Amino acid sequence: MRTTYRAATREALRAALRSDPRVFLMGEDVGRYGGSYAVSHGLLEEFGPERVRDTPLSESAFVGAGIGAALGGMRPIVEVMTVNFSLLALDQIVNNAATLRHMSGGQFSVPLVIRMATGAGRQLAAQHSHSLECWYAHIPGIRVVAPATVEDARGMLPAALALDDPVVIFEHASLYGLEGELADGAGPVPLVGAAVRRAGRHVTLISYGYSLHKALAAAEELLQGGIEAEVVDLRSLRPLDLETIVGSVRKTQRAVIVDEGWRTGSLAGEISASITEQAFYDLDAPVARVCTAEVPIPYAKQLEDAALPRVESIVAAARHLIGRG
Amino acid sequence: MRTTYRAATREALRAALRSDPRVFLMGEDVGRYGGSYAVSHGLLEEFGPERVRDTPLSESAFVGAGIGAALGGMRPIVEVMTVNFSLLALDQIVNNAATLRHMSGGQFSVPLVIRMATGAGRQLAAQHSHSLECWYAHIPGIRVVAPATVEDARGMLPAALALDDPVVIFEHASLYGLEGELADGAGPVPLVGAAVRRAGRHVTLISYGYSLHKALAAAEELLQGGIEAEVVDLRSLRPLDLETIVGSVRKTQRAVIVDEGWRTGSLAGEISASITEQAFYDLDAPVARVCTAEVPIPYAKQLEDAALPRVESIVAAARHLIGRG
Amino acid sequence: MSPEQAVLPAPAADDSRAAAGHALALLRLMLLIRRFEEKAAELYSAGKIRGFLHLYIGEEAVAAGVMQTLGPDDAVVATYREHGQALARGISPGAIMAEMFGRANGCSRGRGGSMHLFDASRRFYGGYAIVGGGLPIAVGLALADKLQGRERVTACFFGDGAVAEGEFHESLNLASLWKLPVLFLCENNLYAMGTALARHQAQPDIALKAGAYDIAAEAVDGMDVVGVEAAARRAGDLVRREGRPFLLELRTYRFRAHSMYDPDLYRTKEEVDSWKQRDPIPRFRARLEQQELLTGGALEEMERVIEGEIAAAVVYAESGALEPVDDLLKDVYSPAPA
Amino acid sequence: MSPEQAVLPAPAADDSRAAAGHALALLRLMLLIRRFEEKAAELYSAGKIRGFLHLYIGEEAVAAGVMQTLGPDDAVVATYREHGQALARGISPGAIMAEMFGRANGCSRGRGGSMHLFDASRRFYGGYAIVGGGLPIAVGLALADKLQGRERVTACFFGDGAVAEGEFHESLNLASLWKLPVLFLCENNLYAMGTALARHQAQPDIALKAGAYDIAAEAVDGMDVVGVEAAARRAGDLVRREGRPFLLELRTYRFRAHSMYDPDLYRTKEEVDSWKQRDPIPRFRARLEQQELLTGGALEEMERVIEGEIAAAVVYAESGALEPVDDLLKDVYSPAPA
Ligand SMILES: Cc1ncc(C[n+]2csc(CCOP(=O)(O)OP(=O)(O)O)c2C)c(N)n1
Ligand SMILES: Cc1ncc(C[n+]2csc(CCOP(=O)(O)OP(=O)(O)O)c2C)c(N)n1
Ligand SMILES: [Mg+2]
Ligand SMILES: [Mg+2]
Repeated sequence: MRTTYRAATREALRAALRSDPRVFLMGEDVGRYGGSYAVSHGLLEEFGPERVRDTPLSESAFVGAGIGAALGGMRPIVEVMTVNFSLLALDQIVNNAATLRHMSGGQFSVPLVIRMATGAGRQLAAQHSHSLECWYAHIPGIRVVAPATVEDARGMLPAALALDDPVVIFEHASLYGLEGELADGAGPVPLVGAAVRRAGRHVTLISYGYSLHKALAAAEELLQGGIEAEVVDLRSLRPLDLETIVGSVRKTQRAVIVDEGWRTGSLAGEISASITEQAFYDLDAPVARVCTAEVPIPYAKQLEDAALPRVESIVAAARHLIGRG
Repeated sequence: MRTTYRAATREALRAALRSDPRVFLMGEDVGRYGGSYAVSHGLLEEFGPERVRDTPLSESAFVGAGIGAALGGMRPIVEVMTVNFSLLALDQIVNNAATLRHMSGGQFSVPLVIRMATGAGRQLAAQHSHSLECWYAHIPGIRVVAPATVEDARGMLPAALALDDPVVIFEHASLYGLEGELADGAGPVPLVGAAVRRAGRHVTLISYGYSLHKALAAAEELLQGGIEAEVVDLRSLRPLDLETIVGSVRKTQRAVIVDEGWRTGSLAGEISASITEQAFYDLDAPVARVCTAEVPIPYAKQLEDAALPRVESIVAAARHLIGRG
Repeated sequence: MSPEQAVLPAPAADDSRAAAGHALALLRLMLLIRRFEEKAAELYSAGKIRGFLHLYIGEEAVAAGVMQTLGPDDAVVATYREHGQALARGISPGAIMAEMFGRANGCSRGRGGSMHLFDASRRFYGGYAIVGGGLPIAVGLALADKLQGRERVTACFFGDGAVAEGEFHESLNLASLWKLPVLFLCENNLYAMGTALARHQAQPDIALKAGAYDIAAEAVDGMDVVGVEAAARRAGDLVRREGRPFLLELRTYRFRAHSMYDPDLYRTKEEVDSWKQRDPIPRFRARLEQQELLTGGALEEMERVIEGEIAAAVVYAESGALEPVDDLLKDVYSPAPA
Repeated sequence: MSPEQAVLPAPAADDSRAAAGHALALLRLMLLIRRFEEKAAELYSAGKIRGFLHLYIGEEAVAAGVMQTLGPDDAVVATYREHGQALARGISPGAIMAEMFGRANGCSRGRGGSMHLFDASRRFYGGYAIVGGGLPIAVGLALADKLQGRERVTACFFGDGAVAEGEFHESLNLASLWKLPVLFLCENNLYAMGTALARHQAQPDIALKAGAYDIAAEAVDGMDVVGVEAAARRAGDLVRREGRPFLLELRTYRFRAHSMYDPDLYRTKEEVDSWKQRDPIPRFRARLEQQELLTGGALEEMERVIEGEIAAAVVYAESGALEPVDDLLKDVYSPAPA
């Protein structure tokens, strides 16, 4: 069935709420408003205000309440409207959600799912355009995923809810309108494990989330020049599936990582370092990174466009690696 | 003169308060208590409660107030007791301090210094042992430094106060007792620029903060085996002085990065990626990393010791690179 | 809280203030804000303005009334819904429009957009788009004034939704504890996006909360520009005189959706209409006509002039240059000190 | 707030509760906490216990009194200063001592230490070392109970310093807005580390702040175990009956420094001594003797037994194995689901 990333996410929420009484959804404007990105539209009407809970603007308290509710036997899905506001909840996520199982010697677990929109590209300026996935991917005790397709939008949520660990799901705001095929009765998908979205021999393009689609577009363009790019979708940002990543790079001997995060300290840096650690002698050239320029994202379109990874820059980086740049 | 890192930091604060009426210090227990690490001991008595201000437990508000006071013409020094609590102030630091100059088209600047203790090693367990320097080093608009010597403890603060940018100073809690020589009348030092703390030919050990001293100890030990390690102190974590780092690695052709942060997404990863990008063809072996194990830091000594970078593991990594491991 | 409860009569004692010139200036300012935003909405639909656009329509009396009571040395901190504050503070319509067009002649050189208007010359410290994020900044600005012995007020605007944030609590405590001259201005428009006040506040009486911080407070009808100005003046005088904070709650309502993305599913047409009955502009106009301060074709003339100003603002914006892409990294850091 | 103000007589109506066995058990529990911590301090100096150690000495009546009123199904959330709560909740002295020794037989397998005691079997959800960090957790535990239709109370302990944190504000609003059964217990010992209440709270009357959230509140003398128990019972009954939160302020004092690192420069010896005059243990003992509930060598016997228990706890701790280093990464993530 033809659907959108938004509808697939909504369907995942609906199915979870239907199938498990321990599941509930809370966050700012998930109910009456219908979700700031219309993802939860209609769920309040179907499941009522006890299970679809509008919260006050209190990120730290309602994320922490999600942790507490998970400790208390529920399977909360907490929506933090965007990653930009999640900074206000980081203490709860890093100091409580990520630590409780270990600090308690394994007595407690925190089966919590936190969803948040991420990313730039819509001229929302410096305070509303963060891509801080790399920060979350740094924290032991939580899992981090970034669905980039309708299948993953539909399937990662139930997979996350099946685990006893806190899972953070990053949904790039520019993906909600993405259309794709979804098999009827599509359900959970494996949470961990990268996916080769396109096979190729000459260079590996590694990405996730919305940037994956830029990488795929770049692969198309590279093909015009006879360059066959393999495109790897990380899917899970913590843990990283280095086996698949390194496997592909061993084959192509060249890698370009595309990441909407700022370059310095980006997830792309971690992946580049890991590839080099494991496949140094197979590399034909140093791993390249296409990231966001190191600037608070400006409002003006030409400046924002210039700051973010672009298909041309991916193509150029790949060509350069292959010595055709 | 023989002094300690703690006393050198205190002297830097005292000199700044004496020389510039715009400077004031605020934070939890910096006054009556004398500073949770006794750094600001005696300053309240000397400068009074207007300029040495004890704050309530309100990290977001007093860090934000520091930003506002900087906008208003002051040169605030805000002490966030430890990086662990700074999570509660990240919204102010990332969304306001780091963005205001750019968002306002250069009309405003935020000449703010934020000091915080960082690091593990004292059996303080999962919520009090973070090393999140890499998170801060990811943010454009702020500068990040990590004094590892008494000279830098004394000199980086005035250098930071001389700038119009927000500067975050990380002081590893295990360094306060460090003893060293300080020239009489020692003053500001350059804020940016890595330092070669020890010269060597066979391998470059790159580190910062408290880990630097582990790297230096490892260099001593390596020498017993005839390996001459060069030790580079990053000093500034944002911006990074890649010229000095890469220059050293070009010479030794081998690098081990020692970083107390968790390995995945560590600053060590960024540096490894950058070295490979710039010196790939000079490298004799892949850049190695010695980081903290990916676990919320446990209380028990043997577990904490096992989690953190150790001199032995640095020595082993270096030997391995040189093929004597 | 029902619309009814929110209605407080404007203190009669203050009507004198509404005399002649000043009164007409107030009306003119509210009209300017209204027409400016109607044009902005039109240009948003036309794709000339992008990103988020939050309209102030219906709330004009708050910014217009409060801003009368601030001097040039006072400071202003606002939110992402700040066109009204910016215009009332005297930033030119052209500079604001150009900012929303993303042009270099905008008041933030096109780097901020609608949510981040700045003007150092007017001590307008900007729109903050993280709810609650401006409050600690305002506390710090007031602290700087206090430490430098300057008798100034920092006016800090925020919405009812911000009251739920921890930063509201921390900031009011700090401002009161340290006796800082901050005028906290809560624009209570009864909604935080789609969440009604009673569904985000266990105690919906916002002014009452000031007691927890030993701060004086008052709640006034935010649809009555005269009452707003009078209350802001009383509050501001107290802040100036005693060097302590004050919390003024302005009970108002936004006639438009939260932002251009908002389908506005959470309010009834009846509710919105009942508030439109109390539109601050016709209400004040009627009062002026009744007092014969507004006569003949004065209003039409006023509208005509404003229309011209806004047309000029659009021309100014259209004519603005784009920041060159080569300057992308400008103003991330200060130039290194000499 | 002066010590005097903090004194409220224990409600006479509740004296009956202090009868015989129960009274002796209360005394015994307070003594156990006191002696346990005296030993812990000794072992800290001896280097057997490391990290941070925050002593509860002087505040025993709070944990002892409150815990009497909780059932096994109720939940407890505490701070880093939680030895008293843990012992009062029934965690064995041995398991706690072993935890502080970092042994595998500790109540958190040695991974938490003094600040992070846990016991799932007693619904003891741990010590939280980020000030204010436990409050949202308690709100969530109560939410889980409400959603699952369980009539339980979540008791949430925190200090006066935590009241300044945004999480206090957000958590009380959320608990009241959603009508959640949380018993908020503020241990007001007049200091946040070295910062006196009046220097961190613009309005030092903590119970008064509950009004901002439409929450009922009471302040009681935290040095009177009978009064504490009575007040906690009243509050807990209300929470259970109405399914709403309650804020109970317990006015108390710590006799020791904040932590073993604290030079305690910020209080006068006179102030500390004046509070020691109100030490909850001798005070309660005198009352029992006067009521002839404590006679002959009963107290000495009690002390002897406790001494033995603590000696046994130390032996248990000493004898505990160290977690093998190979298990370092255990319990970071759950075992993958079948
Ligand atoms: C910390 C944070 N959380 C969520 C948002 C998304 N958001 C933007 S405006 C808004 C509602 C704010 O309501 P209020 O404070 O009443 O201001 P109003 O829009 O009514 O003027 C929300 C939830 C945000 N910008 N910041
Ligand atoms: C968010 C945060 N900031 C600072 C600290 C450091 N700190 C630990 S305890 C404490 C004082 C807390 O005082 P209070 O809440 O009154 O509890 P008490 O220690 O008096 O029992 C401080 C500042 C911390 N642990 N967490
Ligand atoms: Mg509102
Ligand atoms: Mg206290």
